[in-house]
Amino acid sequence: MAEKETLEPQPPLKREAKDYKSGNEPIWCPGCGDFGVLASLYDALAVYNFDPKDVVVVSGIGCSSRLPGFLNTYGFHGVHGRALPIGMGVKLANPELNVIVTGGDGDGFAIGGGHIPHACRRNVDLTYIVMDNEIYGLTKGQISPTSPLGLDTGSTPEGSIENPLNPIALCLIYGASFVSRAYSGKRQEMNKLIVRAIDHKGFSFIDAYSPCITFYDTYKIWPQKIVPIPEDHDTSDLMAALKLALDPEKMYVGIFYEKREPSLVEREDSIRKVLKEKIGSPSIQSLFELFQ
Amino acid sequence: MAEKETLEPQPPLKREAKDYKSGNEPIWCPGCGDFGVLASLYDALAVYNFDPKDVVVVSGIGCSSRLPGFLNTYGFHGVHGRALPIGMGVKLANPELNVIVTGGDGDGFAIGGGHIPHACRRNVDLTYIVMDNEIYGLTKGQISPTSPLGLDTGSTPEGSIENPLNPIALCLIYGASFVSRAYSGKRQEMNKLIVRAIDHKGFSFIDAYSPCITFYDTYKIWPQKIVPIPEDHDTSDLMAALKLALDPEKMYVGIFYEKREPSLVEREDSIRKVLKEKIGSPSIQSLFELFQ
Amino acid sequence: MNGLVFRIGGEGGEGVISMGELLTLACARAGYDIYAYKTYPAEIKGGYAMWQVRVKDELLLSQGDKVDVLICFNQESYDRDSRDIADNGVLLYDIDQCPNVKENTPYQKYGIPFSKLAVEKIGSKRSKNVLILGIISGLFDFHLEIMEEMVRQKWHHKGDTVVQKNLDALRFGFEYVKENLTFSLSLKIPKLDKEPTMVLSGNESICLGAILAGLKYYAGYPITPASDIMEWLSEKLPALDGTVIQTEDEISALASVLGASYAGAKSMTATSGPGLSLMCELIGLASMAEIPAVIVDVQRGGPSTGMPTKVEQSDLNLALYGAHGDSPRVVMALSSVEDCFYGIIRAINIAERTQLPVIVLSDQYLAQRKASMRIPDLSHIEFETRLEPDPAEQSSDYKRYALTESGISPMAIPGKHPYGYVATGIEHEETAKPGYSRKLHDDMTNKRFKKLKTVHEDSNKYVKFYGEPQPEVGIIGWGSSEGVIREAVKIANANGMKVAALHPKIISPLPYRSIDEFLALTKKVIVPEMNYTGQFANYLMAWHDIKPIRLNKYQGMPFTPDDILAKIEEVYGKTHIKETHSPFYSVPE
Amino acid sequence: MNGLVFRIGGEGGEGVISMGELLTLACARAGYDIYAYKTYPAEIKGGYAMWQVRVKDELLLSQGDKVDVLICFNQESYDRDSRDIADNGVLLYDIDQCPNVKENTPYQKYGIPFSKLAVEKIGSKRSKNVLILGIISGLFDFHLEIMEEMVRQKWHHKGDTVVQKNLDALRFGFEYVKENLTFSLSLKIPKLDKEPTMVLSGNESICLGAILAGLKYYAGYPITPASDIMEWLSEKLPALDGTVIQTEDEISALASVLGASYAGAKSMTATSGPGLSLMCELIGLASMAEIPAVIVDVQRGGPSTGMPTKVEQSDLNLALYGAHGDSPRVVMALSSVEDCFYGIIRAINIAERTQLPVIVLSDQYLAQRKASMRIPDLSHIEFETRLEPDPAEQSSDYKRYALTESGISPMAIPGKHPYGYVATGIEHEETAKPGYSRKLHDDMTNKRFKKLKTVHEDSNKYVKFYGEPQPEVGIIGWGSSEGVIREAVKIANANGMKVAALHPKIISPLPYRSIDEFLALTKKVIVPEMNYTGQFANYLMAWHDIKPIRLNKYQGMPFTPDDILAKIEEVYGKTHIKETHSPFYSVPE
Ligand SMILES: Cc1ncc(C[n+]2csc(CCOP(=O)(O)OP(=O)(O)O)c2C)c(N)n1
Ligand SMILES: Cc1ncc(C[n+]2csc(CCOP(=O)(O)OP(=O)(O)O)c2C)c(N)n1
Ligand code: SF4
Ligand code: SF4
Ligand SMILES: [Mg+2]
Ligand SMILES: [Mg+2]
Repeated sequence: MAEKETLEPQPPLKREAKDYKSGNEPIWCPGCGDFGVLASLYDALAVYNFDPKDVVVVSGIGCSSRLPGFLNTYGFHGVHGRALPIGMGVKLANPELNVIVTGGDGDGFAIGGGHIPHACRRNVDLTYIVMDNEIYGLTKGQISPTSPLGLDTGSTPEGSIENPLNPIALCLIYGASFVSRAYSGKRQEMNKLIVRAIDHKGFSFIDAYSPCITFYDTYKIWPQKIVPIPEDHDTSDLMAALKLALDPEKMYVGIFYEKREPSLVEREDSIRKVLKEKIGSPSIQSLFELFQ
Repeated sequence: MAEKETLEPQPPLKREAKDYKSGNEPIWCPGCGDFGVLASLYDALAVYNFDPKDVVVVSGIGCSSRLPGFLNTYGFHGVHGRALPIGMGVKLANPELNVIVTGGDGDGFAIGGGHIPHACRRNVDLTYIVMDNEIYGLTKGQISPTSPLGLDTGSTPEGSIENPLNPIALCLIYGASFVSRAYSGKRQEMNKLIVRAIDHKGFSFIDAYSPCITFYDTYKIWPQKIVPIPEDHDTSDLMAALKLALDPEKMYVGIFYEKREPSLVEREDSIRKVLKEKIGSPSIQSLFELFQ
Repeated sequence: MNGLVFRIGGEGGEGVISMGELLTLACARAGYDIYAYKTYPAEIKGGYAMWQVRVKDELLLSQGDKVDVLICFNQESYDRDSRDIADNGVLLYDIDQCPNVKENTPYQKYGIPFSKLAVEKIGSKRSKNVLILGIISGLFDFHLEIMEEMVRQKWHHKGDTVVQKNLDALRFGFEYVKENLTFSLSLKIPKLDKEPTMVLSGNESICLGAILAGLKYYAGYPITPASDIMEWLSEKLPALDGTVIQTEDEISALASVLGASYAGAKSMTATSGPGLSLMCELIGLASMAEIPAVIVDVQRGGPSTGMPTKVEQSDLNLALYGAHGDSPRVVMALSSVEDCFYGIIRAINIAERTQLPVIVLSDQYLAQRKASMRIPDLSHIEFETRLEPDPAEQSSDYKRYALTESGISPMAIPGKHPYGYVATGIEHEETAKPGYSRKLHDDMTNKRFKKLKTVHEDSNKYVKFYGEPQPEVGIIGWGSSEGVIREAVKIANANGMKVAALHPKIISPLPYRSIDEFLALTKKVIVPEMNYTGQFANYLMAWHDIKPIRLNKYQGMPFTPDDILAKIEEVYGKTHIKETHSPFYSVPE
Repeated sequence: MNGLVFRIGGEGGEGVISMGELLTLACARAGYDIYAYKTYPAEIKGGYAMWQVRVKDELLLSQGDKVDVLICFNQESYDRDSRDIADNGVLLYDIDQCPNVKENTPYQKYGIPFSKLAVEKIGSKRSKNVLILGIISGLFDFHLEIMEEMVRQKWHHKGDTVVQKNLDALRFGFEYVKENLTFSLSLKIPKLDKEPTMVLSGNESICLGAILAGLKYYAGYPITPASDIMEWLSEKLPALDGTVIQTEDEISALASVLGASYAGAKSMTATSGPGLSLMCELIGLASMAEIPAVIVDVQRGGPSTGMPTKVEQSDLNLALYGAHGDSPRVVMALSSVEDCFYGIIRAINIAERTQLPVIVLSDQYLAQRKASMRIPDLSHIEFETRLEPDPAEQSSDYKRYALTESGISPMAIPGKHPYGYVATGIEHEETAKPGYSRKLHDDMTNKRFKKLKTVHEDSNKYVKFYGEPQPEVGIIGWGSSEGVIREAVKIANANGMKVAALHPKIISPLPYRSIDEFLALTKKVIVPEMNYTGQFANYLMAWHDIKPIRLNKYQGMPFTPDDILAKIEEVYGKTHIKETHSPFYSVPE
């Protein structure tokens, strides 16, 4: 990654959080959890002192997906549900770039839910931050795949009849190499986690709890359930991580799981190497000869 | 379900396996594992003695997805990856029908991978049988999401660089209420499992190992790894089921997990009840009055 | 009374919309025809929101051009809207929120401290809207008892105290006018004695019609401006033994609709452009497997995410051609709130009859505006169901895709008929067995398209003609601009211009006969549409000997009668028809 | 030599195709022009497979009409193919596999126990194909050394024993003819002394051209008949520091292509109809966010899953109109194996230049047939790259969507230019900030379409004219029928009929000027296309004063020169142009 020499986060050299702000004011409702995520992200970028030109923030569609517009880095505000494959393309085309993919729970787990398994198992080198408010914000309050059973919304006037998905457990099972959760109400912790996630080589996932104050105000429910992952949790133990993720009462925040495996970029590189050893870097002449 | 009075499978009354055959001969390669799945399915239908008119077999596109054509029941051979939502529509429109959804690993876990989580968490009342050969058969041998790392295929001449998905673990985490695996090489067992799966109220999943003899012949590899789930396994224990599913060496067959929860049809019914209590069965006149 | 246009502008979330709705319903209850629409920000909270309602004692065809009464909640509203006030109109504005108001204006104006009054006199900022309703009642001598009744109904579920507070606010506003304003506007709104009408939006009208036509399965994915169809249906359809489900995406929605329809239920989904784009593959499946399905597309500004809360008519191409292969479908365009009701019934009928996908185009403007509509006379509505195998001739060689005279083959229903068959998107024989022989594909393609023939009859039936029987200038429009065009034609006729308009409701297959007849009357034909490339004009050019005079508006706003009139006058004054061969890489003229 | 058509028919998996490929390459190496194609079953294993190759000492334009030499492996092949044998042709058939062969035939025939000979004389059934190649060499005095060289190359990696076995089979077949057959066919295949050519398929030609044009990122999802583009590239592109990835579906493929292109890489995907249907939403995104992207659609029989291994030209509508909203794109149609090479380079150039999605239509017939092609002269090929911000004027107010004269705005590349901006599918200001004002949408829509202007120039450049300069009958074709049409025109001209053909390579924007010029020559214009609705004819009707004489073939098979000639003769004989206003619900004439 450009401008990031070691795996250890560097102390801020020059840039501060404000140096990553764009001229556009966030258009979120006052009190929206997404403000916290954005602020934490500013801070994290400052920790690495990334040159804004080397960062690409990709998103889908939703309130949360408007986030790239509030940064002065590069951004790609695509269509609903396709942020991960877009991010993969960006990274593969230029592995020097630092790619962060963001979006909402609807964007990620409903319409985009078919892409997460593959981003995880390919270990695509990017950080995926889902701003999870357990509701569709932008379309004014319908159930999302993380909405709790029974939730009364615009599309479920008598309460949702679908069991919610568990994003942490999902990514663990998909083979993600870094799986974590944070709460936008705790900015310090979230910031630290984003820093760690960016540091991770390969695919890192953050389930970022981020309340929608307008359509499903969880500010009062969640803090009671949110607890840090116990210090003695072994982040290399998949079963232990699953156990924490599946806890019926508590909403754990912190790093559930982490492993070092070759990333997609590394594996693509090794394919290139193998192939070059086999056929060299074929000249156009030699390609023509294949057909003679 | 029509013609199925009790939850216990009934002894065959009248119909036999051959009574579910259509006039079309399967077009699979000789030795294809899908023959075994089809035969097991014939048998299972005969166990319940379903009237063919009350059974709908839905599929996507792929070698395996040609299966409905070989039955004399109703069938829906849709497009690639959409068999589950089609099946859901069939069931919700007429809950009396027995709906079986089939297809391949590519159909189910690649292009259709976004639909499985939701079929599971909604507990849609149908049986989903994935004929898993860890390869794309119909398109002549490219990697599928279950292909092992390193597999050399048409699209990965230097070996696949993607970690495979684990269908059993996936469905467990998605909240499926019946999760199982069978091997087409063991028809008796597969047949029994299909019978159990059909009996299950809600969503039942069968990862049906079914070798592609032409593009990825696993007849020699798999049988060495396939072992039945230990008798003492507690099928109500999710963590235990996950452990079996994630075993790096063995490929367990049998029922991993089973639970009784309200199915989608049951929950839709309860919504109807609640709503009727609230507003009655609105007459068209009363609907007009809403706007006056 | 010659009609009044009210507009309320302010910050989204301030109650602009709900106040507009109350005012609209009150006028309808007083016996008036109403025509209302709103715009609201794509931004999540805040941003400019607006409600406009036109009120008249005869049938209204458009939102009108000028505003008679503008109510500004804030400066932004004033800045945007005040230029639209009629010379003899009135401006009411919150004097504390609008610091910059022009001094000399042709219209009357009153600065009133709406918010302050609400807080000080009623004790709640929230009662501002009802207070303003009171002011309006006072200004126009509007029947306070109607307003009171509505307030009671609206806040009934919140308990007596809330109801009383709002009644107080209403009355305070009413009295305030009498005491403080010297109002010279002579317009009064007396109560009319007309049969009761409904006031509803285009989306609501679709819901109502669909339920009436026997809709039993609805699946959808939220998207502006179609979401409220799902929301409305989810409160009603289950009580009628139907199913409403929010799926994980639009692909799943349409897939499940096809499954449900295959299983015998009348089924539908609704979406907007991005969702329709995603549905293309399944539209082709419906076409090939011959499964009835209704897909409502509430168009918004495109392309891509575009302008989600703005109107545009730019999904016509996609509706006509979206799917690979030659895949027959029917395309309809809804033209008014009333047409939403009858149109969706027609769509469900045609889908059932032809076993084809029917794409029904609405748009943001039509979906969200409100209009009054007579209570439908149910005895005049026909409901069709699909052709099923004749139970009398239970033979063993049932052929799902039998080659029949009309192309329509009896469709067996699982659980009902003793014929298993496999619905399939692969080319197939009559029995549904896959097959690829040359003759087979030829025969089956012909069969699938033949089914459109019966729809062509409907197409020529559901086309409206307005204006001079022997026009010198013609207009062919489509979709939600019907009323606006009709009003423009009326004014033009009144001004002595020989103008007529044709408005087809079924866009594909086109009413070829009716259009040719119309073109025989005049070759000077204006084609107004809210898009850039002139999708409808291009389509007409392919099938008719026409050089359309294009009128394209692509600004996220609907046409006004003035827009159309200006073009009519321009064309009418001309002797030569403008050359309109406009390769679409250039700006349409 | 006047040209020979060979056809080999048998069961899929028996080696029909690989034998055909060897024969084809051998003829090309001997200096002949070749034109080969195959059909194979959609069924997984078994079913009828066929290879046909035409061989000639001058440029070939089509697969020909009649078969000179038919080789039948089994009865099914005989039943299907024998009717196509030319009167003075030859039939070679496996006497043990074809029990029912007609007695009296105008052509010569030889029953040879292919399989038995292979087993008994060579000791392996598998060597049957090479044995037959030997027979052919013997029959036509074809240079055995070329065959031998090919056999060595092909089985080289399997070791000497295998090579030797095949050489034995070859020689055995060669000798067998000399000893056993009294062969009266006078056709000989001498070796020509021409510059070496390549023999490749349409799909291979696309791969080669794309690599040359600088392709760096390819993502795709397997689908017949496009999969081998991905397979071929995955063996080469990584060695050239590019990336090939098989994604989880077509949506993901195009999404990642847009990501890669945004990040600066020339990027492409290839698919067939069902995949293109799924990509519509993202095509709109590319259009709105102005991201270069090349999408190859190898068309097959539709709609829906249709006929995956058969040819059809029925995705034109989708390519032109697939996406909601007014979303500009470029549509090209490849017309020959050689054109696949130059066409894909052109597509990548245009995508880069205009920052638009470019949809390139090929089809199953073109993708999978093989043809010879001269080695390209690289010095004559131009390669374009996108406009980037001028590094000299590093100002802080970079505007990604600047309103420029041409509509094209400099595109900053992440990591390269110091300008962060957000590519977006929402309507936006010049700075890329979301915006919805009336004027903005107006301006930006105009901008996006203006970019097509430069392509219109290309469009008029890349259009071919064949035949009589003053034709009485014209033909306008598109896509892979170019050669067939050209051959038909040639024959017609030779027979004294004044016929000419126009063949545009860029379909949207159309070469309006060239077409109008052509229409000025004659109004009797045949539009042959392999689809039902006449998608190209309809499209021409919208933009030109033309009443196309439709020639639609929708049987999963390509046109033959005879098909076209028959229509030419029909039209040529007529004085009045047939009325072709054919509403598309009826069968096209
Ligand atoms: C294809 C498509 N379907 C639907 C929509 C409408 N839509 C926009 S955002 C959204 C969901 C928003 O929910 P989420 O992703 O959780 O984001 P949030 O607003 O809650 O942050 C939907 C359904 C769309 N833009 N595109
Ligand atoms: C939208 C779309 N994309 C691609 C294809 C091509 N296709 C047909 S089957 C298939 C995958 C087959 O693999 P799998 O589902 O595992 O089934 P199998 O043949 O192995 O039984 C693909 C990619 C298609 N039919 N539709
Ligand atoms: S609607 Fe909810 S998610 Fe959207 S900005 Fe407001 S609070 Fe945030
Ligand atoms: S290709 Fe493979 S999966 Fe397909 S029929 Fe043959 S053996 Fe079975
Ligand atoms: Mg959300
Ligand atoms: Mg498979």
